[in-house]
Amino acid sequence: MKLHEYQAKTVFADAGIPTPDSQLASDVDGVVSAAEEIGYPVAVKAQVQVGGRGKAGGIKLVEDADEAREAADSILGMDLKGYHVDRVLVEEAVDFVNELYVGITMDRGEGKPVAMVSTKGGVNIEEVAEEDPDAIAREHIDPSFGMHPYQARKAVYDAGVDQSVARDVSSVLTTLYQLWDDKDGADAEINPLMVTADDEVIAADAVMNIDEDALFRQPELAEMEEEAAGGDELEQKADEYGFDYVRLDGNVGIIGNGAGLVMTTLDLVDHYGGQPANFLDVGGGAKAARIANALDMVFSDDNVDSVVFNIFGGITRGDEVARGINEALEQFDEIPKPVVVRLAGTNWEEGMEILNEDLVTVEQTLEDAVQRAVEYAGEVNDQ
Amino acid sequence: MKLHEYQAKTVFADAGIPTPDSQLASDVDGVVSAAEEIGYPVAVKAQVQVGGRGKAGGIKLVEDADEAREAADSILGMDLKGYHVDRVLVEEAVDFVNELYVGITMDRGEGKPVAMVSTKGGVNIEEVAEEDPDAIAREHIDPSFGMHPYQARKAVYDAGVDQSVARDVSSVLTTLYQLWDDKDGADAEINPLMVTADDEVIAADAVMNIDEDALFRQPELAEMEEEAAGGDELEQKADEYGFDYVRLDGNVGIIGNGAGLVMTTLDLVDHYGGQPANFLDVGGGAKAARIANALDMVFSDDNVDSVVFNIFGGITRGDEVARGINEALEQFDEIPKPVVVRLAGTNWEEGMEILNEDLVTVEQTLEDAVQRAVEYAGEVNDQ
Amino acid sequence: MSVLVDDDTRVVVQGITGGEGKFHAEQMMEYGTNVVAGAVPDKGGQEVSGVPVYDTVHEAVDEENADTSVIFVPPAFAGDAIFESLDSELDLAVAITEGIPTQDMARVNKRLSETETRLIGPNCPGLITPGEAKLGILPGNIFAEGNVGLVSRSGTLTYQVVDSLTNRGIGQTTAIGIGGDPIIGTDFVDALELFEDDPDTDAIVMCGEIGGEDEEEAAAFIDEYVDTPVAGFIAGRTAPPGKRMGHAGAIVSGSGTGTAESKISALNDAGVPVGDTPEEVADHIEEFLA
Amino acid sequence: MSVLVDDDTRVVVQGITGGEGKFHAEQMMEYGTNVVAGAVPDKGGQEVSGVPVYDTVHEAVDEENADTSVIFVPPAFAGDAIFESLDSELDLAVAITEGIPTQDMARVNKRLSETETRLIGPNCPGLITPGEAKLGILPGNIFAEGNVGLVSRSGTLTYQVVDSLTNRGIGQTTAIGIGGDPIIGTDFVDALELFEDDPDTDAIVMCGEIGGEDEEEAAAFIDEYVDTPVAGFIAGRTAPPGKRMGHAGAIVSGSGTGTAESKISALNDAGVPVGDTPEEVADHIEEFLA
Repeated sequence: MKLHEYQAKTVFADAGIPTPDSQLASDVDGVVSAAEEIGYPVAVKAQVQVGGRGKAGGIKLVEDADEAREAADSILGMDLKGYHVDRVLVEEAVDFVNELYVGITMDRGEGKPVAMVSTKGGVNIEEVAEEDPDAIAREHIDPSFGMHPYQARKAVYDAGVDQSVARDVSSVLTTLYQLWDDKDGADAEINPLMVTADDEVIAADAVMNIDEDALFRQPELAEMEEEAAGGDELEQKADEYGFDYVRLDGNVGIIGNGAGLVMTTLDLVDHYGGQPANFLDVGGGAKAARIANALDMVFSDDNVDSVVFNIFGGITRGDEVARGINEALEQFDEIPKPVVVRLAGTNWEEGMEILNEDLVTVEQTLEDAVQRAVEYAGEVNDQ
Repeated sequence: MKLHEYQAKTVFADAGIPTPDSQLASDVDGVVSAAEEIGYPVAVKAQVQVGGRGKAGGIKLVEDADEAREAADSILGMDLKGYHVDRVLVEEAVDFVNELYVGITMDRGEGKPVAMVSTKGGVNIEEVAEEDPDAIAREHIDPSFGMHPYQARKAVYDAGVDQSVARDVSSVLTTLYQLWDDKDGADAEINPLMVTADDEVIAADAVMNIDEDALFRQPELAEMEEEAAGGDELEQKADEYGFDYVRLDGNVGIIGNGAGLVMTTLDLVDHYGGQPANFLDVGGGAKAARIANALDMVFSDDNVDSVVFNIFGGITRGDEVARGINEALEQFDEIPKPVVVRLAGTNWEEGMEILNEDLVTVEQTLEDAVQRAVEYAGEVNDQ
Repeated sequence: MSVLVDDDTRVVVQGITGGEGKFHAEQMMEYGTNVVAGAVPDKGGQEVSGVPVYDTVHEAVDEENADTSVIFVPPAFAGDAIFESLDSELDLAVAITEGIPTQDMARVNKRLSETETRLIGPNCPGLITPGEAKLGILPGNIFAEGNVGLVSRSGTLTYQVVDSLTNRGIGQTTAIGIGGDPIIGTDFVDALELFEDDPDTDAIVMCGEIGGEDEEEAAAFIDEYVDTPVAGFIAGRTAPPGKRMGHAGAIVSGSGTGTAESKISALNDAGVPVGDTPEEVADHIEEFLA
Repeated sequence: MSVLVDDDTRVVVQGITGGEGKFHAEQMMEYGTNVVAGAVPDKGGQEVSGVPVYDTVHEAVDEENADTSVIFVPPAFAGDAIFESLDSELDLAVAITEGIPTQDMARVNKRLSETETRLIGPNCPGLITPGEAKLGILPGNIFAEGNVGLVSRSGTLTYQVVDSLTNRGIGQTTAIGIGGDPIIGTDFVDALELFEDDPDTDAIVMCGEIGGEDEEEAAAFIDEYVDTPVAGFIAGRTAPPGKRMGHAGAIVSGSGTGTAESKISALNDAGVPVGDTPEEVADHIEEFLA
């Protein structure tokens, strides 16, 4: 779960990290009155979770009420990379002499958290990581101890931060780790952490992603309003159904259980000359209703010309899958798109018996099923 | 720093450990009105920090206002093992079917905390530890991870606690560890943790000792009113001066620097046939004023007939010590008790030069100094 | 022969009183696994399908000499359950649970470095030595006794590959699903080492997927230490960069590492042929054993 | 020869810009110790008595090849300073600071089990190899080069015993004050092992005090592993039970362990004579060396 900038800033500020004065606004008058209260100049920042907001026109610096009105007018309601902007953060503009980067994330390879500091803040840190990896100081944290103060200092000095602000930056980093730890963060970042002419540091942006698996013990965060899923409406639908779903460009719809097997099915579609329309993993132990939802999802995609249903049962039972397929298809007078089914593993024989072969094509092997679906999709395209 | 029962109970209750309803009272009317509010029967408990309060008459169970008045009358103002009782805790009397013990302390040998649970609560746990050590389940905690929930369960089941209350006792133990950890506890104990007929657990007593060295980061606890040091008035005075001081039965006053050396000086007094009157460690790096305070302390002890001053300078400087001795003694028309001084280590020659040998006897070795002091003490007694 | 599990393995099932735990305990026993105990806080004294339940894993070890734990505990409590199994000095703990908070696993990972117990998973199907015992949720009927070791990050993909092998009459010594989470116990390198040291494993299948660098590390390890022939499979060749596909691990950063290409070429460089399809993997193994 | 410290030791002083740190850094240098750096957060770039100061211990190690740290950091920050020294892969860290919270030391103790660095202290006077180098606050002038190893829980008591030795012309290989806190790094057993392995140490003095069971453990160790003759001293024979005397360690529980009697008899049983006075300890050593 990714917090909005305004939410993350509140969390950071509550923990004692200096943040600029700011207010959330959802209409033009609100923007202007917030700006008046804060005092010009202010930044008007679209609250959508896409990278490169600034370049895309989602952040504007304004000097007076006219400019504020104009900025609010242009940003509120805009479509930013597929996301509708319905709120902006009106924020005190900070005069800075330096921009730093500080962040905490999980280093998967090491299996432990890592704190990162760089004097190359204010830019895309992934690019810095790629082009000049030494510009980012990294300090791994033993999660049983947490971050020791000396580790924060070490990262800060290793990064080449000025002595005049080292103590404050260390303190921000320590707090950030504490937050990351307390709130089950996946990533916590401040980019840029601005340094003013008076050697004050201030978090001009705030990123906080929470481990979805840990939301059960983060009730305050779980209650925070999540962004209405933007972009693709099928991905929004998948979100509602709780599927792992990715929409792709092809015309062969794919449903399966288990990420590895579904990816493999995609790969086989490609291997046999077809083009996958999506990735859809129903997960483990799916019951009939869930299977029906999955079919509904894939049918809703206009690009899909055929569907391959590949289930290898472990905890998922073939009979449940078959029932779900029947249910989903029996409601149609005419099956919208040809469906190829391959069942293996737990209760596959029962499933095969249950399946209504008037509605679907049954194949015994994965290879045959994929080839058949690719064929069907080709036939549709040939029509 | 040892919290009072009423303070510890507040700390425990705030953390969610069930405690009986209670009120602090400092006069008879207060006791009665508290008892009325809580509802009879109640226990009236002297708030002084000595063991065996009950046996000594410091705890009384009362059934009505008359008894409450009577109990308050007898307990308030009483002298309990040298401590003046000026407050009592009036507490709901709990009907129990079992008494457990739970505690957290630092296992010095292992260098790690240990959680302890026993079904033999309500009695002196040190005696249980000695007579039936297996009756106490112990679980060592890795302080970097803290106590895992499974460890609390393991200790509770190892101790033989009933399954019906295991979850609640585990939860109390986990909370107690958390408190111990958060508050820099030295020991945290509940004895007894009562179990009611309804399988509820409730902390009928509460012990919480805080690591004095960590009080700087426990401002809330540091602010809690400490017991006016009871018992010996010289020990109270030492407390004010900040000396490590223990009063003993003999007549040779002893002042030195460093616990090991002071203990050795005591041992030598004994070895040479004398009797130590006290242990007084001025600590490392003592300046002249502190040295003078130490002499004042020992002179205030009527039992003292002679004083041996044994300083081996490391960070403590002989010249400072000599100046302190001179200052302290020069204010007397007549030196109240003979003082033998032995200086060694850092700046001992300077110290020797500074010392006013009209006021003190100087010896070169520890053995000679102790023998001389023992001699002086004997002479006084022979008079 | 086999690795990690055989018919001497004495299993305690943590969470045996739950729906999943009970069902799979029964399935395991039906397969022949020696399930000697269950462990569930405050449920000690009960029996589940004839298996005695204890309040703690320590009791299960003391009373029933359990040496291996299979964990079906809900994600909120699974981290603690793993710690308990590590503290009980078991030989092996297998965590089936999906959705354990990553920070819990980071702490488990630290403790793993301090203990002798091996962890498989979490979020994994478990492991099986065909004809002897299975630990976890794998469908036993698709496996067959034989001489191929299999290690995989993905559950159902494992089944698919095993199916291809078994259908050709190629059986397995042991098949291990290591799980697809960001932080896991036993990894490819650990499993490869076990198979390399097992005299009865004559060939190895390694099924990876996009994301992370575990397959690249495995390739380097194979290059240096593994003489047993290895055939590989990498799922996710057609996955677009930057998209997360199911497993937390299966995300392609787009920065050149973690892609299917990088993994396949690392494996090829280590002399490991990578099949385009599960059947091709079986072809390679058939050749190795010919 | 000597143990732990000699004139090759390259010392970084943590907290060198403080009053104590500066004074003792100078005293150490005057004695001949090779103090190569100081480390104080946010004071990097300064110089103290000619010694360059760095912001972190790591920098001091990188720039000056420091291999040993002496810590004069106030108690609130000393735990962190010790962690920093352990993380810098030094050979030795000597913590002089008194009053470090016990829970901080419990965490340090855990980390010690994970690192190669040896810790002496905290709340200790340090150690000295006469004629070569001293680390800490011991008054150098009372020591003399020789062949007696000394280990003590108490600072000033150490001086007293050393004084008795030196006055008789008996010098020391190395004298180590291990400190009297409840949780310390190097203990009696560790120090005895070092002296036993040092070919130039011909006799050992061990100064203990009441409280804890370290002396009893040391006695058991001597009995089993130490051939070098050891003479002991135990302070606190006249301390009444249940009273705390200064050191956190020096408390007699009254339950039979930790008393002077128990310690003396354990040592005697291990063949260690225990002096009634510091001079008697010197007598024993004189006999050993005769």
